[in-house]
Amino acid sequence: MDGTLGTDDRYAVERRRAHTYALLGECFHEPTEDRLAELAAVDDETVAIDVSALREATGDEKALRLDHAKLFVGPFELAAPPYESVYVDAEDRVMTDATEAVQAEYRQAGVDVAIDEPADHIAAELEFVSLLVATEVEALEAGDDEAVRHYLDRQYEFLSDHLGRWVSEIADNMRNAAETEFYQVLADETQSFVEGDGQRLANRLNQLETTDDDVEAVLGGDER
Amino acid sequence: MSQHDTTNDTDADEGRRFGLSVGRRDFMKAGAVGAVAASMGTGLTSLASTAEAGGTRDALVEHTGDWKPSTCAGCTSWCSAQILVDDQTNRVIRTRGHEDSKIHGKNDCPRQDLAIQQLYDPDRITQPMKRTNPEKGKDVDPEFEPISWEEAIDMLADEIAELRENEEPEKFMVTRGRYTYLRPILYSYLPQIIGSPNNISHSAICAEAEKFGPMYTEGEWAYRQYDVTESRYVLAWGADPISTNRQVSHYSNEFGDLLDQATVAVVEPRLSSTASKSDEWLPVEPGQDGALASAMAHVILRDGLWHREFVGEFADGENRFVPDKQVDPDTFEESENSQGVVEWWNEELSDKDPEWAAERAGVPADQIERVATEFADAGSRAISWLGGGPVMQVRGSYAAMAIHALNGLVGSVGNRGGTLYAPGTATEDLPAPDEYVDEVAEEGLDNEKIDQRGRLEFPALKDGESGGGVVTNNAADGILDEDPNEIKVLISYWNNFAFSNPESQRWEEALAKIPFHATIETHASETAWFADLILPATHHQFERWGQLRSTGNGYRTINLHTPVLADDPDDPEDVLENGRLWDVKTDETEIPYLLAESLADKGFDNLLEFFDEEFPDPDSGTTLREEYAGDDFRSRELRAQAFSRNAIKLRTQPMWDPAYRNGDYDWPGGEEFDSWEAFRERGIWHTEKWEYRHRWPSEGGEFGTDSGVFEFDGETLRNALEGHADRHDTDVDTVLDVCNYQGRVDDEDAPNAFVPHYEEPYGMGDAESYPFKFVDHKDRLNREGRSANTTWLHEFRDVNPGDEPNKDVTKINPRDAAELGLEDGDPIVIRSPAGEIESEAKLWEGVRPGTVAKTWGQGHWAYGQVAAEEFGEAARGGSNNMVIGADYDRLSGSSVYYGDVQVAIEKR
Amino acid sequence: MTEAVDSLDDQMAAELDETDLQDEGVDLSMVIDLQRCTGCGACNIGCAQENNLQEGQAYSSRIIETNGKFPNVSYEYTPTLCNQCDDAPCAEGCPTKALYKGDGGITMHDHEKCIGCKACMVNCPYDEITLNKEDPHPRWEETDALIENGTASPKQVKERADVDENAPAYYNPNREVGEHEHPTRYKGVVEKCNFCVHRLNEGELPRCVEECPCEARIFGDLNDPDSKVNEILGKYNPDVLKEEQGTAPSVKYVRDYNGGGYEQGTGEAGLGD
Amino acid sequence: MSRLGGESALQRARDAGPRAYAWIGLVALGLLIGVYGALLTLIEGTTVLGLSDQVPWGILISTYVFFALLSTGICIGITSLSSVFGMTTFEPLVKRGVLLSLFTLAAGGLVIMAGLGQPFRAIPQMLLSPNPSAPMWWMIVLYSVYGGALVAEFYLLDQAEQPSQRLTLAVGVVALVAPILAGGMLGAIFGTAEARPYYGGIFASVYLLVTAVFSGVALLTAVTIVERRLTDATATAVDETLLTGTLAKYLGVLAGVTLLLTAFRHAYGLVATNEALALAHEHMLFGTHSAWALGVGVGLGMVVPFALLALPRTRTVGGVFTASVLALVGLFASRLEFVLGGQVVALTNDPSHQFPLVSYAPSVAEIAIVVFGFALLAFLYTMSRLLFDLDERPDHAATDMTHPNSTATPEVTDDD
Repeated sequence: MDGTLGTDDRYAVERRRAHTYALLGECFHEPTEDRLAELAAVDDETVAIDVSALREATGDEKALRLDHAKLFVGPFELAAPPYESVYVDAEDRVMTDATEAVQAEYRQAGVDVAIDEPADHIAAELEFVSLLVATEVEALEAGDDEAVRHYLDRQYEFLSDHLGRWVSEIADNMRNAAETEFYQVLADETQSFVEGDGQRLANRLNQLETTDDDVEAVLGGDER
Repeated sequence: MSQHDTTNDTDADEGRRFGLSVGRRDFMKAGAVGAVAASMGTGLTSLASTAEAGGTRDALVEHTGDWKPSTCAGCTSWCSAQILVDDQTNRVIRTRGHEDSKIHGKNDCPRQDLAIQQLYDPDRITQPMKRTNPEKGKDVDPEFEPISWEEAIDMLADEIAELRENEEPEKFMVTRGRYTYLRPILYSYLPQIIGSPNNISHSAICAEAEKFGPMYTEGEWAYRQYDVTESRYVLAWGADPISTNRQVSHYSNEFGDLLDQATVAVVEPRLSSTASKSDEWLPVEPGQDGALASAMAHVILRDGLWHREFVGEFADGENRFVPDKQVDPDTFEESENSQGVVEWWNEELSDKDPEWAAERAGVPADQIERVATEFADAGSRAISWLGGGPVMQVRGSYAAMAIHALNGLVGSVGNRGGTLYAPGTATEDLPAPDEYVDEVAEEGLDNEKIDQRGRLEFPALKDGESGGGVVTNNAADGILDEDPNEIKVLISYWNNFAFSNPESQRWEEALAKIPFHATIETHASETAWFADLILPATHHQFERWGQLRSTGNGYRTINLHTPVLADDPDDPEDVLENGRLWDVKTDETEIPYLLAESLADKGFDNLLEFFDEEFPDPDSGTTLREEYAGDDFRSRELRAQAFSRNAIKLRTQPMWDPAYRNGDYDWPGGEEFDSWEAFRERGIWHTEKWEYRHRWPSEGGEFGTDSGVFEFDGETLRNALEGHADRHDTDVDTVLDVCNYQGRVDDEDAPNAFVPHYEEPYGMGDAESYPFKFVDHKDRLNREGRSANTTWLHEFRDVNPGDEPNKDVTKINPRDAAELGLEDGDPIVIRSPAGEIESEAKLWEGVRPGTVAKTWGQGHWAYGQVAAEEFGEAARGGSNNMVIGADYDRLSGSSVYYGDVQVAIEKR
Repeated sequence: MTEAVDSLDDQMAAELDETDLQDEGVDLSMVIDLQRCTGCGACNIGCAQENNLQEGQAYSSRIIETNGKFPNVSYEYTPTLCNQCDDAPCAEGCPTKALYKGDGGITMHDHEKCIGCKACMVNCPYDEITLNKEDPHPRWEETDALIENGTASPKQVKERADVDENAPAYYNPNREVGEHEHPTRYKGVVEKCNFCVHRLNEGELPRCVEECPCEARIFGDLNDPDSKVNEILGKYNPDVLKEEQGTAPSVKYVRDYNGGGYEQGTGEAGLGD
Repeated sequence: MSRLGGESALQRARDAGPRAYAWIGLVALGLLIGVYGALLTLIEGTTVLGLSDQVPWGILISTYVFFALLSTGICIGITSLSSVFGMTTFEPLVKRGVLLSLFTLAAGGLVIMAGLGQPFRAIPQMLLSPNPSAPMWWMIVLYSVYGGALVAEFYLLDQAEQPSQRLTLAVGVVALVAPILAGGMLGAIFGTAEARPYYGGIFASVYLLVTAVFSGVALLTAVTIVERRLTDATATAVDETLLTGTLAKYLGVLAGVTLLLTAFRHAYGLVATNEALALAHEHMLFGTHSAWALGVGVGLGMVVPFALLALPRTRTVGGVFTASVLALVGLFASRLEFVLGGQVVALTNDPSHQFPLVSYAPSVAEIAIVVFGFALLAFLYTMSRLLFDLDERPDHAATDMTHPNSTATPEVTDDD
């Protein structure tokens, strides 16, 4: 997420949210040097999670890769399967209704999965939310309140229908099975951020409905 | 929020398969996320916008792409069009009529859609090519090699510069086929500045004779439009308005209603599309249309059905137009609007009754009587629709006058439901090159033209002037006989004369004779086969600037051609970058400009000065040099493209520049735009609607004839003929004799030379050895000879009544076929004094016995893999022009296609 | 071409926008006014363009008839397309329900279920179903040009136009919208006209209706009393092709291609000499 | 209950002599050609077949009809008489009859699969989205049931120790009812196409079933005669009088009935008021196809066999064999005539081409696939001859002592 994320920028909060989701999405991918380098280069200000903790927890890259495989990739039984369908529909099935629903959601929004993983992979879902927030920011800049409102709804819908429902479970699995500290921290950070963000979003939407302040006022509100 | 939740209401948002899952409005928002994703590009890891992900689309191109204005020059209707360009792949998807056009709206005839197969035709020339085999001949492979634009233009400039050094500029020649109204740059000014009088247009092989009738009755050398929405009777002479020529889209759209509100009669030797839907079909013997016209005029006058206000009345009201009786002119009071009806009766009509005509034309006398009467009963809302058939014949001029004069008899000239012209348009003439013409050029321009127009045997009386009109097909003889002079350098653009001229074999020899020939066209056509240089042209409907016009429904519209593939057509960089499919250029503007630059390098800079001085951007005033200063070839190309843009802006300036409009320009009325962008975006401009009867002298108007009124006695023709005779210090009778007409000035047993009259058709070939008359007619899907390489033309060929898909059949009446022992599908040979072609017999009742009908358009032996059987070797089907001899309706200069072509049919 | 009021196309498109194909009882129909039709073939070419049809596989086609003896000859052009029969023999005979009666009464073809047994081609009395004998448009895969590096090879044109489907360079992607359509079809399955359902779903008229310059093709829902279709059927008595087959076609024809009048007279009496 | 192990089969093959090697070589060649044809069609698509939009069903469909009806005919004509109705006269033919039915069905299945546009989807799609209103669907289901019944029947005949009476009867009944219905449904595919009057509506089912029996019996007779010549085991098991006596007369009657039905069909067609129908019959019988449609299909295939079988003089083993082979060839041709006849007058309903006649000629790939069918049939039957003792009579004959005339010797000596 390029672009200046200076503190004085009116929509810094939103930009930070978008950037955080994107970063989290990154972290669930296989840990390669450039990803880790990217993580190292991230400026704390621009992210709404404790990235420094993550940075310290990286440690030896090879171990990370082993742990990542154990948790998310296999070949044996996945310790923390990164697919919504596993948690939401039934214990061990992949590519069920949830996947199709998420796929339809992406397609309607004009995006598609670019990695050879089912649509409900956690990295894809995190990135999709970050896209929704980025579009909302654009709508904010264009002053199109109606569009902003629309995207806030869409974010909330996606979090409540999909990501929000299983983030805690995957986090628990990661906490139980992860050997490296990195994935422990990642689990906590992801769960707290996603659930916190979902909550904040809910409050803001109620505030929008109950009062008539415009979106601007509402978003300018509380810090993280 | 994250308990085990087995219930998930997925069906709610699961897209209903067929329901309107994404209404148009939310669609807009959905696309936005995709757009953001697309803009982030590599920033994403797991997702990508559906466009890039190559996934399927979620909206019709009609909703995402945009309709850009342009014009279709598939036939002379020149419909204003809108082109749908896909936003994701910048690909042309569809073309339709321009929705704002008051003439045809979104309706476009099928020809317009063939253009897309032309644009994406693999056989299009993609870059300039040079001939490497110096030998030229029909079965000699030119062995074309690709070369760069710079080299090609330089080669051409060398040739022209050499002519100028040897002070023989008249040996330079330009031929033009189709065009836009930016044509003066390449067709008139370039040869004028170089110094050659030899710029030859295609008009005489189109339908100049069709203009002869209105010129010498009403003083208007032009095509007409017909007020079908208000008409009550349409009598079409060889015209097939729902199928070809001059506003097919409008007339097709209106034809259903026309059949309800009017009676339609068609005079045509074969059952044409219009004839098959009309009330009456008069299957005239080819060449005898004039007899029907005279007989119908006879009936109208005999029964007192003429239009009193327009023609006049007998002083005492008693109708003295009695068959075989002369009428005393003093007893008839002519109206202010016309003159000479009595003289027309006395000199021509008095003895031309329906029986007389039935014998010659093979149409029953009672049908002639009925049609004439009902035509006249419709009063001034009757149309005598002049087509090319009856007039592009050896003695066609007088038939044209007679047919058009019928409109005068019933007062439908310029009247509601009658024959109209076009209201004035607000185009501006391009700047004239006079100060840039040096003495060498002046000298060259004095020479006689290569088509020998104006000679005794070629009056070509366009606009009343001896030698005023072009005699296109005779240019071939001029080249072959080197009379008046040899031609050394030829630029041919947007034409295929070696295919589209009668007896086209002569053009093959003539082109082979010319030392250096550069052709500007889209395909390797028959003409290009003899060229030394092929400069690939842009496709007019999608890739260039230009302007044409449509006439119909009482309006005339000015239609823009715009480079639709470029996002910003005004930006030369963008147009050169993605405005064209291949490395192609515009014939009428870019190539002349590059030529001018190259000629300047060689010391002859008049042309370049003219272009640089006279063609600044009228909007901003910046000159071409200021816009792009560099002298490398890339900058020249950019200047050439800017030059094209400036030229079209100059041509249409009054319409979009309020200051210019309100300046000293006499504004004829019509739509007003206040910026070039607004006008360019719209791409179409309307005149005011035609004001009925405004030219009638009785309403304060004036006709263009010498007498200022509608002439039944041919006074203007008399002056023109006498002018031509004086020029050759001889008399009118000798002129008419030399030109193979029967009319004489005052000779009892010959028709009067000046009034509209019947002349016996002149058969090319004796009737014994060539017993059949050849009826050549147009193809509904032919884009003036340029669409033979599209597969759709062949797959849907049977839209021409009697034709077969994927074939080039000759339609023969079953009775004639029985005599010849021919069955359906037999291979045959058609032979005439001029040549022979092969075809296949199709037994069809819709053809008059004694004639054979064949659609024009096939018989290409080059052009492309679909058009030719074997590219460069074998023709697919037979080209009608190989059997139609080269003869002329000399008064109008038109080539002859109909009425007189005698052929023999044999089984192969 | 009245200026003020919307064109026939616009009115029908507006109607279509409100019709929700999902509703029960939507019975889409097309009425072809033969007097307005001039037999120009624009419908055939528009359809071929919209659906990327291979040469020789026309959804929209025609029946041509010449009767009488010279000089009394009549020529008639009747545009044809799949009649979306209510009682469709093709759907009844299809072993895997690849052909089925879909929304709006359209006879739909699900190419994923089609096994290429061609029973539908035998059952259809109107010969409106064609078989993809090979992957379409092989001509466009050729790599040799007419004139070596002077003209383009078909493959090059496709690349220039950014097309990689089995389709010509002027590929129309509209059929990708809505997953049930396969943009260009492939070998071994049949294909047929389905009233351009991919357009109907987006609120657009079938392509042949839009393409007809004579506004002779009127499209709409038979069960909507004030639809354009019913308006026309209210004025003229329709007939259908091969009524005796009993398939109840949804494509109906009104008036006559040869709309002209004729000279009154009841003919000659007796056997005569 | 012959328990011929694998190795003894090989051993029997080795000592069958050079003629067997030629035969096996021929069969192998046929299989090779067939595989080539099938692969070509799979890769290139049906463009290699001689089909067009007006003639969607060509020789592959008619060959499928030929094989399917062969299988049906054998079962109805011969094997069910013994397995269901307990007749003993045809018992020596039963075991080979069941196998022949099975293998002809398999050959038919192969030919139609190779001709489909999308062969691999055929079975899955039929199961996943069945269309009970489609005769073709019922036919496939019924023929599958029939195939299963045949396998069961053969198992009972060959392997089972003491098959219970009721089980054999039940399987026999299924193996009778299933093919009748399946053959009827096959006829319905053509008959229900009202756009094609040539197929004659309900008559199609009747016609196909009756001619099926004729073809089935003819095939069984021909094969048995060949086997008797090859191995004397069969010669003893199947008495010559059975062939020249009951079977010959049976075949003669069938030939006569088939000739009659075909004659009726064409007669009705030629004089039909429906001009397209009349033109179709006329074209098939006297047009470009008349040589094989009329000459081979009716002449050689029905008239000659009927004559051979009707005259006692020619009712020798050689005569019966010739008659059967000719019948088979004739029926193969008349199947093609039947299938093609319905399409030869195109439905384009383009009056200006008033009833255009469409031409059709089998392409190389199609012929290869037809050869494949025959080669597969031959291969399977040859293998089964080596593996099983086909002359064995069905068990019920042996145990059912109470049956008076269960002895092998036919009670009627037939010398007239």
